[in-house]
Amino acid sequence: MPDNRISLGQGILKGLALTIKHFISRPIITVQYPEERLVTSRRIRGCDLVWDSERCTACCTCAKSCPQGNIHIETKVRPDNTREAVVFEIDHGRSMFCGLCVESCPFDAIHMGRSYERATYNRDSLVIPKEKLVAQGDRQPSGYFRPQFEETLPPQSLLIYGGKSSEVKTPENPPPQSPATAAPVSEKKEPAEREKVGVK
Amino acid sequence: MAIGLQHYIILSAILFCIGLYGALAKRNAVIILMSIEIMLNASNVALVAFSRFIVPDLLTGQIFAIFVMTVAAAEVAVGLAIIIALYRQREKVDVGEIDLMKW
Amino acid sequence: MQDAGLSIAFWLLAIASVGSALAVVLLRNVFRAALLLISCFFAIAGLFVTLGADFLAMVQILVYVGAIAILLLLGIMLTKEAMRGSPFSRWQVGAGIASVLLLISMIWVFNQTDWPKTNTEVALEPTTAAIGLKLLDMDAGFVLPFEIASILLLAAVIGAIVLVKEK
Amino acid sequence: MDWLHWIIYVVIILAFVLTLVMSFILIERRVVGRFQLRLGPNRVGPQGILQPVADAVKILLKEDIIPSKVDRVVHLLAPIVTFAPAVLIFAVIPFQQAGNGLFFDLKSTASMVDLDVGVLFIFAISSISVVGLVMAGWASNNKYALLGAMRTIAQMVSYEIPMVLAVLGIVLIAGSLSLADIVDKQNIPFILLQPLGFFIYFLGATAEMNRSPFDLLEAESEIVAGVNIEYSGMKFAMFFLGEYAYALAVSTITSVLFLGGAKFPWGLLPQSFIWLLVKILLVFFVILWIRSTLPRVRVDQLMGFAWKFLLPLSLINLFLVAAEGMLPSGFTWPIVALNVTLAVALVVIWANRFYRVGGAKVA
Repeated sequence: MPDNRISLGQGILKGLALTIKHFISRPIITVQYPEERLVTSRRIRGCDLVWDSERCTACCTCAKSCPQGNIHIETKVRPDNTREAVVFEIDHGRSMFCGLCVESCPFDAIHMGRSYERATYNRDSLVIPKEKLVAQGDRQPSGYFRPQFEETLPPQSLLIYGGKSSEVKTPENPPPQSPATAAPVSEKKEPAEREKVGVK
Repeated sequence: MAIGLQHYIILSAILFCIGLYGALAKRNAVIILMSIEIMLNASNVALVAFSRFIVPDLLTGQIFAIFVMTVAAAEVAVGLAIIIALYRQREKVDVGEIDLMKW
Repeated sequence: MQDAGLSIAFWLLAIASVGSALAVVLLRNVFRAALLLISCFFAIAGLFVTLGADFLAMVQILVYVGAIAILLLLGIMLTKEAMRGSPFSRWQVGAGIASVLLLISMIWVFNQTDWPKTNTEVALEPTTAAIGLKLLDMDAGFVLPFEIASILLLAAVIGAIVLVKEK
Repeated sequence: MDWLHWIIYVVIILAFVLTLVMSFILIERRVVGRFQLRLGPNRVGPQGILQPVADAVKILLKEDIIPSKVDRVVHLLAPIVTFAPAVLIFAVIPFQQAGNGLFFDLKSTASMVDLDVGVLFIFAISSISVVGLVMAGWASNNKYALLGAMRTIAQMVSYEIPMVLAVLGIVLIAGSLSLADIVDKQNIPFILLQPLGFFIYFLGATAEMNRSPFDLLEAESEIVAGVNIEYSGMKFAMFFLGEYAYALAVSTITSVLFLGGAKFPWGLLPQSFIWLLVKILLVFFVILWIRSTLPRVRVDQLMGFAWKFLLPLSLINLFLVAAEGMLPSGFTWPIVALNVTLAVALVVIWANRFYRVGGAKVA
């Protein structure tokens, strides 16, 4: 049996009122991409892996842990019996950004990046040699598995909260990576509290 | 030569005969309906022409034409309904094979 | 000038209507036949305009093109008959001869008849109001046919629904 | 001088239609974008005003594909048959009445021809566009196109009846089929005298021009794109422009018939074509508003809505108008109040009835 209280037209009027309210009073949430950018999550597994040559002992743990075999390392022994990576290449084109290399590094020498723009004109430029892997300019490490960086990164801006910001455009300079700030892996634990969604 | 009543009624006669030929010589029921429409239109032309050239102030012919259009609309509605009902039964609209009345 | 324009219009429309009517009858492609039927209706609407029947011309387009032709097209689409083309029946030749004979006799009769004096000098006036008044005039009008026509339409609607309704 | 009149109006109408159609495309995208909290196209030129030009250039440069086994002549004619009637309608639109205007005075009404059967002309001509769509659907040799064409036929034939009946109310009040007369008679906009008629006409017109929520003809999720599925390049552009030209035509007709055309309401300001333009844009905005609010009607609800909801209401409306015509003149405002009340009451009551008897379900 149909509901006796039903009154057609009311729902349509409500809908019309809602849409006109959106039309008049809601802010536009479109991001004008090349000019405006959103701040990514602090823990983003971005596409530019960052490598710290000073902390790296060329143990090749990252290369071994990579499921795709994207990391290519050639090492040489220094006179003081430590190792040095002569060749350290990461093929971003094949990476699936699982972050296993970052998690496996015993010396916190490799980090996920924060960039998400990986379009290039040819595939060769997706293979990044070690000179370009170090943190510089907008290549900065993300907070993924590295809580020590997470503190220093700007909070994420989200569309749904009207967090589009015109002031946060280019990422800040990478935080200093002194060995003192980097905690040993064994002591590291997940932050107890989930980070609040950044609201401007 | 000025266009007069003769022209219109002869045109009407030509159209009527074309429609008649179509109605008699075709087997597709839809085409036959179309031919009947042509015949009705031809009669309309004649009616309006008579109205214009013989009794211009009475408009009788035009009113007749309106009634013809009414009848044509009713005829098409019922005719198409019959055609579609037949098509549902026989999968064909060929008037040569519509022999329901033949025992 | 006016006469010349009317003559040109008449001949063009006459050729268009007769040509498309012939095409309706002769074409094998049912869909194109229906489209040419529409052009025939248009030409006849144009003929009504040359006869000073502006209301009737518009009603012609509205009823014939907008409703009847569209219904015929729908009929063609609903029955897959267009695939079979539009064949002639056994009586093709007989029908042709009968039609031509009828045409000849009609033209002969038209030429023989002494039509009443025609006066084409009457000014063209808008016919809408006149037709409306005439249709519903209680004394000398067409009220009864008008009402009968509405009953006819109602009967046609109900008849069509009953015929097509699936059990 | 007669020829000059025709040429001037052909130019005016073509310029009017084409510029407004182009800007309608942009307005629709921007406004609907705003409704959806987006920006819409804003890259080409300032505020994206050159976007339609860019679209046109793009679509003109596209490859013109004619699928195999199509009925070539019909296939190529279909876009023209669809587009042309939309422009033809503007031949009878009065852009400004005779008399004092805001900027200039006119000796006669500014329309190409002031037909005595203008309203009939509009409906007769706009019913032709169905033929074009059917031609496209049939000739494309595609089942989705055919389905779209069948839906179009059913939809347009059904919705034309309540639409014409609703406009008959206007014709009864104005006592004329000529659009210039109808505008002349509108001392108050007819939407106030005929709210129910406006409601029915507007819904019917929305269905006639295949706009959402009645855009079943091109329901992307069901029949891909309907009749224009096989069309590309310029032919598709004709369909696209035709759709917007119909939106423009419907907005214009609504403005002329119900909103007083080129007149300013109550004659507070001198009449001018600018008011007509403003009204056209207003009506188009309402169309977009409805489009961005309502989801698409289901195909089995569509016919029931026309025959069981709009048609009875339009008959009641016609009866009411005829009854009110018997009243002595001078009761304008009581009649307005009565009509608005009756319209709301009838719509609500009939909607309830409609829902009770099984809604829009067709057997």
